Amino acid sequence: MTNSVHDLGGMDNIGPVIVEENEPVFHNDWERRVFSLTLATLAAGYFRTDEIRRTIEDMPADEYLSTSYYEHWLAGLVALMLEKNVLTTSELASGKSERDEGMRLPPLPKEAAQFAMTNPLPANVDAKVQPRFKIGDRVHTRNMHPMHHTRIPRYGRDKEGVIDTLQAVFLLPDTNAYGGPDTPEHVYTVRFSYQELFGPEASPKDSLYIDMFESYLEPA
Amino acid sequence: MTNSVHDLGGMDNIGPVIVEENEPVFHNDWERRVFSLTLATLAAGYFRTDEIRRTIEDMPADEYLSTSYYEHWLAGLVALMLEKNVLTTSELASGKSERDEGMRLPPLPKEAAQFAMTNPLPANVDAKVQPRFKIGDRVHTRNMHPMHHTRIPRYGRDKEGVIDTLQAVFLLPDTNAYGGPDTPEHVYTVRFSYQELFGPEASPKDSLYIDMFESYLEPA
Amino acid sequence: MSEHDHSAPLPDVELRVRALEAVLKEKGLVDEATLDTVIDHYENKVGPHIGAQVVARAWTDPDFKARLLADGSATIAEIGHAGLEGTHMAVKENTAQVHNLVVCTLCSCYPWSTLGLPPTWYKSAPYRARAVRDPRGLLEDFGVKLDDDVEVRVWDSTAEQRYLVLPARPDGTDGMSVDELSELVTRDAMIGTGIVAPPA
Amino acid sequence: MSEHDHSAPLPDVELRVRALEAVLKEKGLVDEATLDTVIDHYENKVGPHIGAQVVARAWTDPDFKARLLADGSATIAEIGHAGLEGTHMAVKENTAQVHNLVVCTLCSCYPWSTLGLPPTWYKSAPYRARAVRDPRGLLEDFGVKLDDDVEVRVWDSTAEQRYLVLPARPDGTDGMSVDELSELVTRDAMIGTGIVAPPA
Repeated sequence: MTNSVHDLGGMDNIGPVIVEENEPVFHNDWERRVFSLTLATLAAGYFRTDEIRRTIEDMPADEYLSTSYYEHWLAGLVALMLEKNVLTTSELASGKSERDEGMRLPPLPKEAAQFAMTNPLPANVDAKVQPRFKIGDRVHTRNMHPMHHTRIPRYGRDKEGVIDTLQAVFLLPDTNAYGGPDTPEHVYTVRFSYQELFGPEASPKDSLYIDMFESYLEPA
Repeated sequence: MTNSVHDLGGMDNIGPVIVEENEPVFHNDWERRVFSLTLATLAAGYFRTDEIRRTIEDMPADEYLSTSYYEHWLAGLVALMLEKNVLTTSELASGKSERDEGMRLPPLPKEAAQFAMTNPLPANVDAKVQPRFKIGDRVHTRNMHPMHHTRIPRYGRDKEGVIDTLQAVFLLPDTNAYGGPDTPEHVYTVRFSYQELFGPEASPKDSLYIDMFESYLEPA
Repeated sequence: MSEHDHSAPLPDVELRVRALEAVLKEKGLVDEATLDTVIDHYENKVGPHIGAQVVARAWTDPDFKARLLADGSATIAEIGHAGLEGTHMAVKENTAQVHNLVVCTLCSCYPWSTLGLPPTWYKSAPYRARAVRDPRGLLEDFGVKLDDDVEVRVWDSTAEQRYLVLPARPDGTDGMSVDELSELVTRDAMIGTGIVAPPA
Repeated sequence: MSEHDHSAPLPDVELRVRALEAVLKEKGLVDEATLDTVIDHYENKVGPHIGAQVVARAWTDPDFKARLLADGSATIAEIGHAGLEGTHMAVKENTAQVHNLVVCTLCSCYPWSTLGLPPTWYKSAPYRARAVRDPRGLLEDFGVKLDDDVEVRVWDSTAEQRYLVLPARPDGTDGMSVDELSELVTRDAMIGTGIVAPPA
């Protein structure tokens, strides 16, 4: 959801950044399993990346802040498997399959996983959409607080910036996070001055660049 | 601190509002003790209300969200007692007084407590400060994110509103929360349209009124 | 929220409170009689019945009501209800056109001297977040369904002033006394999360 | 963060993962060989050494560097490093005048195919909050002290594009080979929380 606690940019008092020396890729076997199960079901077609972002954000705020990254993935994956009727809470509790209905897709072959992990598979769509903005255009980000998933961070709303780059056409997360309808939109990198975002006491030299879908923007 | 998680206005996914039927004033004896110890030390002069607001806000975000109201008070009171050198962590751990130095004020007499609880003791100050704004003035709230305590909520920054009421002159929390210096300022009630605060999809009829210290405002 | 079973080990929070209190007392910094007075006042003396008296009087005395809306602090103090977290008071009137709702998003400011200490839900993160984000949805959850043409005014109490909602007087109450009327007035109606129902 | 002692009761999270995996497998929805392939790839194949090769090559091949900055995706793919979370790439060059820092405030987007999976701190709430709020303070905590006249550019990766920082080539590296140079390049330098130190 839009203004959930996952939207952390600019918050204070979240704690110190703790760096672990010689950190392993996974700390426990359950992290390996959560990671690989998520990738395998994602790549098999059970859900889209934006959908698991949504279910992770829908965790209760205190739980979100007090759990680790792969616990977020686990919560998000379980929520999606239930939502998609792949399995039931009863099956999750027992660890045993109890019925055969529900969403079924062929398991992802390891060759397909290997291919996806090592080859460019562009996420942009080949839609004939004219970009509304060009490099150098001044834009105003919408003061939007929709009651659904979105990817415009709260600190970057209702502010003025400049189009730095045209990226490509991608599917708008606001609808993609619900499995569709597909809404192809241009994505721009938008440059903001720190003073615009954080006020006159912020650095006069520094800038923040945020990836923005076109419908997050209007002409300044 | 300014953008800590205590600044909850407008957030999503914080959980359901749970109403307890026939709720007692206190649920446990420790709540009674935290409440009365806080009031007794506050009224005795150990700290100002804005100071305990600050120390409560400085709780780690996940702890703040997962603990109850009087646990917040306890954390805030303990932090202040340590900060003011009234007692030490060692004394808190042992429950025994270990030394005599540190801040000492006479204990608040019960008559003084009774008086404060039942008589108008205005919190405003009699400073000769001319108000900068008058009723009906359009104001713009500052896009301020100071690295200290403040009382302008995040959702109400960098927005336009109208002066609804002149309240009186009070001490600015931004300095009061550190025990001073005293900064007397006019406080206004400022009216904002919901659409100004939450965008065009918000109700066109509804308004939000926020108490604002003068230095949070500039002419629109 | 339930009382702790005293045969089980004390939870950390109780131990910390006991230690804090013991040290403050041993140092002679707090007085037991004062603590008892404070607890007794908020547990037994103040509460929503005070606000209800203010509301009932405003319903029956147009002059009092006019003064109450014009200067809440002085008018409430004049009938003897002032004190901590209630010295600076503003009263907002609900009408057929306007519904007021009070919140403190940054902590939990509340008019102690007219309503007593706030209920847990008022102090909770969910209320503080949602009262400004979606007041109409919140009100529906509280059983208050507003017509679309009613204007909602949310008061975010961030400074020293405290807010009391003056609810609309229900139908079917003609001729009732101040005391009878005050029995109808609920705490939630004075926060804005309820309305005063007609007598049953 | 430490390995769980297997003689103690399994924590809830491990039990839930086991149950989830068991049900998905019993239903025939996931394949063990695929899971192993995925784990092996991210645990053993990809990592910062790939990004370090890209950086070292850019330091030694001006034409490659120009193409890399102009079209990160195509240029990195051309030398065989593409895949999930790394197909759309933008490379930002650190210079004496500009320091780039990458974050994903809304989740933890990261260029997997060039840097491997991100470290815990990159995914943590504190990093995501502070990288945009106070990048210079954060960089100091990472040991990177920037002159006031250096411009900081923070890249908040909220969409499909992933960012790689091209660190400045340190002094004292003239004549070093691509492989030698790549040994100097740290993961943090390619996120922007570090700089590449001269050879010891």
